Amino acid sequence: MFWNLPFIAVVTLSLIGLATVVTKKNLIKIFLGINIFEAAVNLFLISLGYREGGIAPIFTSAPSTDMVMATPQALTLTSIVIGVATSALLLSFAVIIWKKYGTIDTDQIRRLRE
Amino acid sequence: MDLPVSLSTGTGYWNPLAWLLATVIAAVIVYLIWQRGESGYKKGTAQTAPFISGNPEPGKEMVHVRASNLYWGYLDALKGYYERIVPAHTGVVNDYVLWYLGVTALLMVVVVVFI
Amino acid sequence: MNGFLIEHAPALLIMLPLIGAFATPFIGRVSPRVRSAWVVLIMTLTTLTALLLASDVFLNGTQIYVFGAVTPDLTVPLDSGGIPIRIIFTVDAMSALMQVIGAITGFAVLLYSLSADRIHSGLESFYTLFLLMIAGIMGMVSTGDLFNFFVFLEILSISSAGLIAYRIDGGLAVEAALKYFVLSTIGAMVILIAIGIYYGEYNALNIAMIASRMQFTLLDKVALVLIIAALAMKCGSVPLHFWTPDAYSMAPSSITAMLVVASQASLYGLFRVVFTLYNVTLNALTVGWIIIILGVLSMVVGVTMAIPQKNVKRLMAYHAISQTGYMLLGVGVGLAVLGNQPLMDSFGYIAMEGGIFHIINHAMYKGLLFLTAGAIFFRIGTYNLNKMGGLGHSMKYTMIFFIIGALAIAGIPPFNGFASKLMIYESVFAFNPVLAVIAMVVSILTLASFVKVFHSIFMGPKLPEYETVQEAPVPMLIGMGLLAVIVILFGLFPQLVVDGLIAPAAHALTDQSGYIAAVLGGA
Amino acid sequence: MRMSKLVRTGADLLYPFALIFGLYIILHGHLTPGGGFQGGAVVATGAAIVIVAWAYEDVAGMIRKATMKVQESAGLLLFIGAAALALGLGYAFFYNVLANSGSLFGLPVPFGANTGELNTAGVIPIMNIAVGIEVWGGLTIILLYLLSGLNKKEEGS
Repeated sequence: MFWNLPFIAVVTLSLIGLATVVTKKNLIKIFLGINIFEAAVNLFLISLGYREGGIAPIFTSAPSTDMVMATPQALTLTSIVIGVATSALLLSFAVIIWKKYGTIDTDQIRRLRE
Repeated sequence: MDLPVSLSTGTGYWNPLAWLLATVIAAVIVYLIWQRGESGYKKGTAQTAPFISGNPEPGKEMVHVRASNLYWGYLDALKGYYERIVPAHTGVVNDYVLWYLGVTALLMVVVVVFI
Repeated sequence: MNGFLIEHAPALLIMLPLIGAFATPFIGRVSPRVRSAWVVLIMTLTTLTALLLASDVFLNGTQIYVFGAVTPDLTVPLDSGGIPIRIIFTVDAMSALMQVIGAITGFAVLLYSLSADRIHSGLESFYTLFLLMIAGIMGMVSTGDLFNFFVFLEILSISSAGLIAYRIDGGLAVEAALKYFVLSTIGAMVILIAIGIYYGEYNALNIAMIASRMQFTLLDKVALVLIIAALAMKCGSVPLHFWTPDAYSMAPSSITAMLVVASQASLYGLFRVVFTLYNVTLNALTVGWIIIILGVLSMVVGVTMAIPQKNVKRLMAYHAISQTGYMLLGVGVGLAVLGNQPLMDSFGYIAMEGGIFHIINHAMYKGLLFLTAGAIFFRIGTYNLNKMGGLGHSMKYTMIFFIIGALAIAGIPPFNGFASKLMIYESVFAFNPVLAVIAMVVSILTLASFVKVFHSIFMGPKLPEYETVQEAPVPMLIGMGLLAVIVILFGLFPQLVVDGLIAPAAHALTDQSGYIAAVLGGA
Repeated sequence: MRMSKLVRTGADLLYPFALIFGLYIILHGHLTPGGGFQGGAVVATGAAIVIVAWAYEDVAGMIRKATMKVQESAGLLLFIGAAALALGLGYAFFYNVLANSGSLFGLPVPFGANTGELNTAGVIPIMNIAVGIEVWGGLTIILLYLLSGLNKKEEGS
């Protein structure tokens, strides 16, 4: 049970994030929901990389035995970098929509439909 | 010709070049028949002017049938369908995400629970 | 030299567009003319590389490229415990086919875009993002590594979203890009969860490695559903299609033609996961029917939503959804009988070949149609069908290209759409006659819809407001002509294309053990 | 909108430290946790502090968009160039040609517990530096654009 705690946190965080995206009408809150979901995915990847008794694969001042493979960390880092780009692009969209439409309420941002 | 020109479709085959040849022959026959028609037809006279019960010919922009007037009957016949499907495209991004999550959940039930 | 090129072609395919993209801001400072020449040079080299690589793959079989190794074919390093830990590009016949589609469409679109998008500002960023999009597509279809697939998917999404919003258009284009990007970000994150599940289960990210260890446990089922739903959303299948009409209609027309290829790259990912990663381990009938149902829904809803549209690009976008349905239907039928060799031989392969043939045909004629719509917009400044009319008098070449594209999409002989649709009809009829009938009815409705578009744009007397409209500029016509010639040639010699390109792709897709052997060695 | 003098002076004082710390993380990316992205993000945070403390108009002359754009593209080109170097020498794309070569960053990695040797790891430090430059430019330019966009709105409404 205890070892599943990170995964329970992952599920909780993803549900919070997705629920925010679905229920909130404010664009910024939707972006925050997406960010929470991204954080959940990153937590999932990083918890996969945990090995009991392993040490971080840093060569300086550490014995060179039983190092964990750094792949999940690399994946998480890449995912964080992509997340930064995503957030920046989404926020710039929000800025332009605020300038052009005068609102960031998704119920108003529906000039394209049908 | 050595090229595999006909497309085999499992149960039959389809040869575009033969079809093209047949079309050209049909076009030639049509042209020959058309040529035998009345040729004493003078351009620029009253013979080519449209006859609308003696009314004057309307302006060019009045004659053209615009897009929204096409397929009125089809759209009217399928009114019940369109009244449901068109409003489903609400344009609200929350709804679109909800559709996506809903379909994922549905597929999850189908694949994980039933097989 | 030729051997060097072929050996390193998979790397060059993403290296060239990336170098081109990052150098464009510098080169754009010299002059717009030099920048255009630079972009054309990069795109030409990329296209040539893709064609060279494809010719090699179709002759000599799957090509492997290992990044960061001493030699590009060292898949499993000696000290890695038998796991291919490096990023590997696995270019089999299906990947090569998708690369050819991306390269040819990209080249035609670029030529077109040189004159169509000249009026905009900030063209350095435009071409940077365009080349990034090419790199994303090339990477997505060649990669043999699941995480790498996700990275290229995100590169593609980000650059596409930037390009959709490029013509801000009073905020409308940004709204479309916003919807596309919110959905695609969530979809990509869901794909990442699935990749994490595979990694946790099998300690590998390489597709061949995971495929060789695939158990189809409960977690694998969850991952399968997550990936199918996310990629079905990315390729715009009903009922996950909502972003498609918005994004397709508001992007610049050149980009819309590329977006078609981009969504087909997602379709490729879907097929790759289902056929190569799982293959016979999954319950082929159920998953096959899921894909068939998604396809049928896409066909029917797409075409019926297209008919009442007033915006010509929005209408074409709904047709793109409808045509995606044909591909899903064809390949879905192939999947449903996977593992049953007699049925596979009697109609399964034909159905898959039809579906895959439709991918390349669709990229060509739908790209052509979007480009004609863009040419019309370039001259008259509106997409509204109600405001158009009588343009056939002044834009004759555009009209001819439009007719070619419209007849091809409606499945009228002798154009290429007919050939692939015929294969789908006949094979699907053997599987389930009702599906074939639906497919034919959808085709008829497609024709009806395009008759409407053709009538309202080109027919009728010359309208007074368009008295001074001229033919589209020559570079745009060349771009459209390139695609039109391919549409006609593929229609006239379908069996050549099927034998040369499509059948190897379909067999490569179903041949899981061959894929694994190519990467891991042995069998 | 300018913040109070205290905040502005504090930001000015912090800026060089953030810069140095970021560059340290970038340069030691192959030895310690961190690397190009993290270091670049730290540097960009330094720029962000200054931008937030001062107004956009004050900073626009100091941190210029054009420079940052050039920096971003240059970093990316350096990265691809380092990867393509191996291609030119006949190895696979991204192969680490400089590792253990004795030249730039070319010393062998010492075995066992040690304090870390900066001059190792071949092209990896070069790529870290390239990514650092790119992220520095990229994140700063994102901040500048978002800020300039918001300013215009306030004038308009």
